[in-house]
Amino acid sequence: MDFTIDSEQRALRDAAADLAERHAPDYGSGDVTVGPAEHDAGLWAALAGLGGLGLPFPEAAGGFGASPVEVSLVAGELGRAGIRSAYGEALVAASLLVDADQTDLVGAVADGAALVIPALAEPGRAWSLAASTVAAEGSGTGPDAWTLTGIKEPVQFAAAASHIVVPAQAPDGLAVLLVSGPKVTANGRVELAGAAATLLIGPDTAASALARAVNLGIVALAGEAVGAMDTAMTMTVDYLKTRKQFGVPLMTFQTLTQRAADMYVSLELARSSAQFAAMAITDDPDDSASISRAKVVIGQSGRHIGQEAIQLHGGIGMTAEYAVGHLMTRLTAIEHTFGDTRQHLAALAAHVGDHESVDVLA
Amino acid sequence: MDFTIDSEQRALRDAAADLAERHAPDYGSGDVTVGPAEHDAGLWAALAGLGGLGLPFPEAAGGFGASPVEVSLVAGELGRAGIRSAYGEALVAASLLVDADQTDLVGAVADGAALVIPALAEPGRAWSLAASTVAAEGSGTGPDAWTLTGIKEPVQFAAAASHIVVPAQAPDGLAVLLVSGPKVTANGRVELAGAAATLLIGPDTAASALARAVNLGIVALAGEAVGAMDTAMTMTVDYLKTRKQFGVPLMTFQTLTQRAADMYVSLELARSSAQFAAMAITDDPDDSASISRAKVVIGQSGRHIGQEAIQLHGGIGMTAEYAVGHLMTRLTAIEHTFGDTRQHLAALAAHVGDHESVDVLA
Amino acid sequence: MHRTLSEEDAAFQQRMRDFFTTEVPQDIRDRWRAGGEVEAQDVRVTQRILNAAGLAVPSWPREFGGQDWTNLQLHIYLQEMQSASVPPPLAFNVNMVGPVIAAFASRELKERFLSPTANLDIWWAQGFSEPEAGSDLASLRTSAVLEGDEWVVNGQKTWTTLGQHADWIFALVRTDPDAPKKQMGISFLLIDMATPGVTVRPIQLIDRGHEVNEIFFDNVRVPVDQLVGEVNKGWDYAKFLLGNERVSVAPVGSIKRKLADAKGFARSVATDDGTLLDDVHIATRFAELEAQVMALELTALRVAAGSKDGKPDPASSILKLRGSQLQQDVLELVVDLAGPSGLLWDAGDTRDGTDGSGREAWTGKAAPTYLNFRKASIYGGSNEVQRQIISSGILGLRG
Amino acid sequence: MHRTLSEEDAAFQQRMRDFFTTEVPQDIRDRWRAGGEVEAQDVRVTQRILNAAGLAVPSWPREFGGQDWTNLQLHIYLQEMQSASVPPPLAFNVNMVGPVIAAFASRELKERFLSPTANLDIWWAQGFSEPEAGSDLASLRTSAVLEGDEWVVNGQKTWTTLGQHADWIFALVRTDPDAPKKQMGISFLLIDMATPGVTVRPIQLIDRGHEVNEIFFDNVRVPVDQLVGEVNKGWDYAKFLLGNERVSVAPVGSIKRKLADAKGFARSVATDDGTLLDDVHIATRFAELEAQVMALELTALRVAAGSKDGKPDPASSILKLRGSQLQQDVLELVVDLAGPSGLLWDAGDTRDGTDGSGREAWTGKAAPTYLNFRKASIYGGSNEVQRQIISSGILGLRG
Repeated sequence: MDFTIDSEQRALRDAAADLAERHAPDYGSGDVTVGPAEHDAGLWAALAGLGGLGLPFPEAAGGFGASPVEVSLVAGELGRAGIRSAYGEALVAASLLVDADQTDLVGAVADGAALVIPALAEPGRAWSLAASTVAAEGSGTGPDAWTLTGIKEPVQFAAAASHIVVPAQAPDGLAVLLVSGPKVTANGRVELAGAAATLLIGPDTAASALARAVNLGIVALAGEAVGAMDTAMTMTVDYLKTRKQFGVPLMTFQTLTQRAADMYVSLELARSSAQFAAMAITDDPDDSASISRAKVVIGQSGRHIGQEAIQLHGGIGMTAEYAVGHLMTRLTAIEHTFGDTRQHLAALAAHVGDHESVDVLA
Repeated sequence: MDFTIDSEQRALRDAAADLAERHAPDYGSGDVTVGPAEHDAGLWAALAGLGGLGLPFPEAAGGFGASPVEVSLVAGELGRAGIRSAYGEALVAASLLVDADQTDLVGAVADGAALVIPALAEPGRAWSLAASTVAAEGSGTGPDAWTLTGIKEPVQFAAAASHIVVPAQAPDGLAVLLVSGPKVTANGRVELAGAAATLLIGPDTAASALARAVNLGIVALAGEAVGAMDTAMTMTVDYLKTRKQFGVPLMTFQTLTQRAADMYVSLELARSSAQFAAMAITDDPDDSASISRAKVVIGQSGRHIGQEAIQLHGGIGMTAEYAVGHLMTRLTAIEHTFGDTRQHLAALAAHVGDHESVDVLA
Repeated sequence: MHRTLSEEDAAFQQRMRDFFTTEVPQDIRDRWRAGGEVEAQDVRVTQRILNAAGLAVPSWPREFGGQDWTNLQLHIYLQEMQSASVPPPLAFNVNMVGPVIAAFASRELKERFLSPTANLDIWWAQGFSEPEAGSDLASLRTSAVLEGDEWVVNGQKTWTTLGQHADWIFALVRTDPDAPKKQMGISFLLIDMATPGVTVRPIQLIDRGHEVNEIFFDNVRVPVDQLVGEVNKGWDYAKFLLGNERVSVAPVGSIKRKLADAKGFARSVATDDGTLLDDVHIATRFAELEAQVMALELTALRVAAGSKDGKPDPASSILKLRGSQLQQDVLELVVDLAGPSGLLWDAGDTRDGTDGSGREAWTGKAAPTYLNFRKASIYGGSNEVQRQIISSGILGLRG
Repeated sequence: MHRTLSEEDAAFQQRMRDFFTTEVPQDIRDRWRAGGEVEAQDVRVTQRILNAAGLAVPSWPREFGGQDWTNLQLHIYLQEMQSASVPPPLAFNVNMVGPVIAAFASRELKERFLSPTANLDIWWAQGFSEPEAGSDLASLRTSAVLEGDEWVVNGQKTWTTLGQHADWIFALVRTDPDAPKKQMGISFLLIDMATPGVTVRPIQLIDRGHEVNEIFFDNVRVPVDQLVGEVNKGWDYAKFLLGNERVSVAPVGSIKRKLADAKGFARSVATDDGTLLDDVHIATRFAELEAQVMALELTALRVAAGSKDGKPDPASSILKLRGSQLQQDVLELVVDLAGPSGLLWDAGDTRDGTDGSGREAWTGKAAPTYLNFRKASIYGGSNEVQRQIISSGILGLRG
């Protein structure tokens, strides 16, 4: 076990930090989108230019031959700068494209020419990778001759996407399909009424491919979340040092400083877990248990730090002109993306009897 | 809804407070039993003299015609003084005796001549009122001609009991039986190998009678718990006021006073819930949902206040010569008597879909 | 000690329930229940309906429209109102400036203001907080200098809730900058928002909504007779007002309404084997929240019964503290129920209705509402301030 | 950044695992695993076995028996030791007085004490806390006055863990009552417990156990050469010692061992439809605790890797704080698992064995162990003190 990063990784991280600083939203200006973000083509091109979009995939598959560790480093810098993007989603989709040997499209994704987004959510349904109300029907004449029926919603960034990747119920079970130029009605609603689709991954391996893809997405989100928590922590500490009440700096109030210490503990536990998650799937992309544990820790830490950062700031923390509220908004979204704390705990709980204890040094 | 007590109730409470003060353990002396208490015959006789043991039962049934509200008041004073006794257990047993029309024995219980204890726990089994590994067999010649086989353990106060009341599996389902002079081996182990028993309540009504009896027991424990929390709170506040560290009283440290405030909130919520629980079963002895909610609130408050009382005291709170640790010990025991927080939550969770919301003014 | 309502109180409860569910238009109540930004017109219409029936200002003195209700009846009234999703009478009018005017103002001001305040003919805003003051309210800087028969006001207020709808504002202003303590030298002034020199700047919050504002005063001239009570005694009136505010802010009925709605939400979300309400973890959270809300409601009833002659009981801090926590906990649960459906915010319009496959409107409101209500533990005296009131005012812990 | 152990570290891990599970007698490890009061003889026997193999004092300087291990190897060593339920080398010897002597004492004292300290031929007690001092350690009052070539010690120490077994005690004593700051004028003295005037009084705790003591000093005469380092510099040595103590107190391996044992406990309790380990709430608590313990262990590894030249990293306060919380959470779970079976305490003897219907010993130990470990957030610097170290030492929040 080794938490240190090498010089190449350090260079990548520094480059990502530069990029993030250039593209960071200027919350103080007051005219930044509040809540879920729109796709930012300029940022995306820069991320492609950095090599960020194809990082963890083999060169032969159209990627850059790095690993999830590098993904985590890049995502961390995005999170630290308060950049909200489709990074995690795009990596989920790309992972499925890699598994389906869609080398050309992976290449297009990696250089930013294509934006492929996974369409996972369905209206009126809880998060699930095991079932879908979207139906896939094949004509029997080949992988390109499939049609899809049903609705995926909400699919963030769908309006900007060149393609979507769609888990759907095929006659033999859950499959993953590709749709080019998805029809987006209203806000994030993808209507698939008879949409032409390409079969990417059949029922034999769809479930495991989806799980692997989501593992990678969670590593990206976990990295981003730690970056966001880091900034929320720093801003809170600075505020306690500089803001005066009753004639003295807020840091005079022990109840606030003790709570800041608890936030810091949460942050450091989250940081370790996010880094470990990246290492774990670099070693074994199917290690969903480690990913679920990390998601739980990130979810709980993000909630704790987000809520306390606002509380310790008071009213200013809730305004759109101040970054802390946006960071909490994003942390809340991350907690509910790719399965929330409860769902990952439930997945883990179903298997607690299978091992005596968790061995991180395995 | 009315939380005030009348003059008769006030007199009873004051008498109970006097009694409790006389029989309170002197923790400072250092030679008080640590952990679960032994039966104290002197205290018990005094409780009988007060009328405390038959309070909630009709006079026709051998009781004193008061209500669970009076039980809660008496128990509260016992708890406040740090007295640990079989009060809650004895009321559970007596409630079953009343349901079985055992008027003479109820009378003997009420005047302290008999000590009847419910034998509920079984080794290697979680808390349950729905099943038992103890088997009951009737000879068919009448209610007095039953035998029991199996083990109940641990049964606190069994060694001092004249009788025990035993839920057991009869051929037609769960029944409740009475055993005179139980055979107690080791610490709290009751061996029933062929013990002669009287059938008290048959399978038709055993489950509901047990639930009612435990509801009453929980009201007693909840009252006692609030008394114990009250003392722990008072002692903690006094300690913060008088104990000096770094040259100033502990109450100079805001992190401690803010936590004391949270303890107080827990205490007041627990107090309301304990009083309401008593009112609820005075109205409807089968209102197990209200009882479960109160048990949850008491359990969570007791844990919170017990843990914080020790933490805010520091090391002294953990010594046998100081009352706070004993109070937490008792609160921990109460949380695990007659079903713990998890089990009452599970019982409630199974029915959350049955009502829109909880109406306390019903 | 007994649980059931007296016959009289049961009848009272029924009367309130009937009134709120039949006399206040359904569409207003539906909009209020769904949440989101306040429609000023809904609040106005409702308050006038209530006022006409004598139900807008029950806590006021009888001669100004109040009712001689018991504390229990007041609880029932609020509970039934919130349960029926009736927009409550505007707090700034009914719980804040009204009682202050009734208690401390001249007969002339009472006659001028109380009736239109009760009927929401005047929409009041609260001008207390300032950018540099925060929880340390008394360090306010907005000044009022007497020139002839006018106070000339300069300065800035902030966090002024619904100030964009306000006709008038009641403000704490510093009238004696040389007072020996900062709490002295403050006065309580009534200011027409239409006076030249008053500017309102909206503050956008992280839920995309606009409910608070900054208010700027630039040489605003206020007639001298619009000062309430005595000059330099404003802090006393503010404390009186804040006490009232605290008593009124255990929104038990609203929490229960939201929790009940959340059950419906949970039932509407399908899982691989049922609905979210069948999920053990979710069902247990409902059970736990119901137990905790029960304890809060009981405590509200018990504390209300114990409070004397309208003076704010420090125990009411328990209600504010715990009420805000539970309000936040319920909204946190709703975000969890929305799950991936909550990741986009403005979804109400995508509900299909024909095949039932559209996203329901509550999912798109879940996250912004959750974020918005982080305010509950900050405003009206933050939870840290409430703990301070408890530890020093009740427990006698003075550091 | 990579997860797997290097070949060398994997071999090291295997070597430790083999040693601990084969060289330390099973009956000693079984007793340690079951918990309850410490058997002094088990600790002595074990430490001598470890010392003979060079495994008792790996953090000490090489010349006194230490090992040149990496921080990762040190973590593996502790992890495997705790995982095998091996009684650890006595902390007072190995983590406290030993390193102080090695760093600050004269060559003579080193030669006299280090070897018997490593081998537990001397059992040390810690004489720091005093009744009136509490967390404010530096306000200690026990005095030492030089008379000829002896220090005459008077005063009282308390919370002296396992003091009843101790041969010697290292104590902080006030040697200059007139020093301008309370941290000055303190010295670090080594005292033979057999010296006339030393009295030990046991303190019973609420778990019925006896693990702490009061120690009284009544004109105890201590040879002048038993003062470590320089006179009046004791506070520096104490800070050094406390830093070491903090680093060593994230008992990740013990927590994991207990959590694994708890799974077995859960499996042994029948419910109406399975065992407690099948209960969704219980299984979820296990899953959550495993995730949280994982985060702690990873942080221990990461922080250890970042610390330099043995100086206590303030980040180690994270480990102490979170470690004590998780330790307590796991024991709380065990009490819940025991349920009604835990309501009597001394149940081990009632296990039947023939029909399997007896109560298992762990149930009777659950509550007292839980109560005993409330100490974990109090001693070795309370959690409040750890938060203070974090907020001021790491975050720079100085009030």
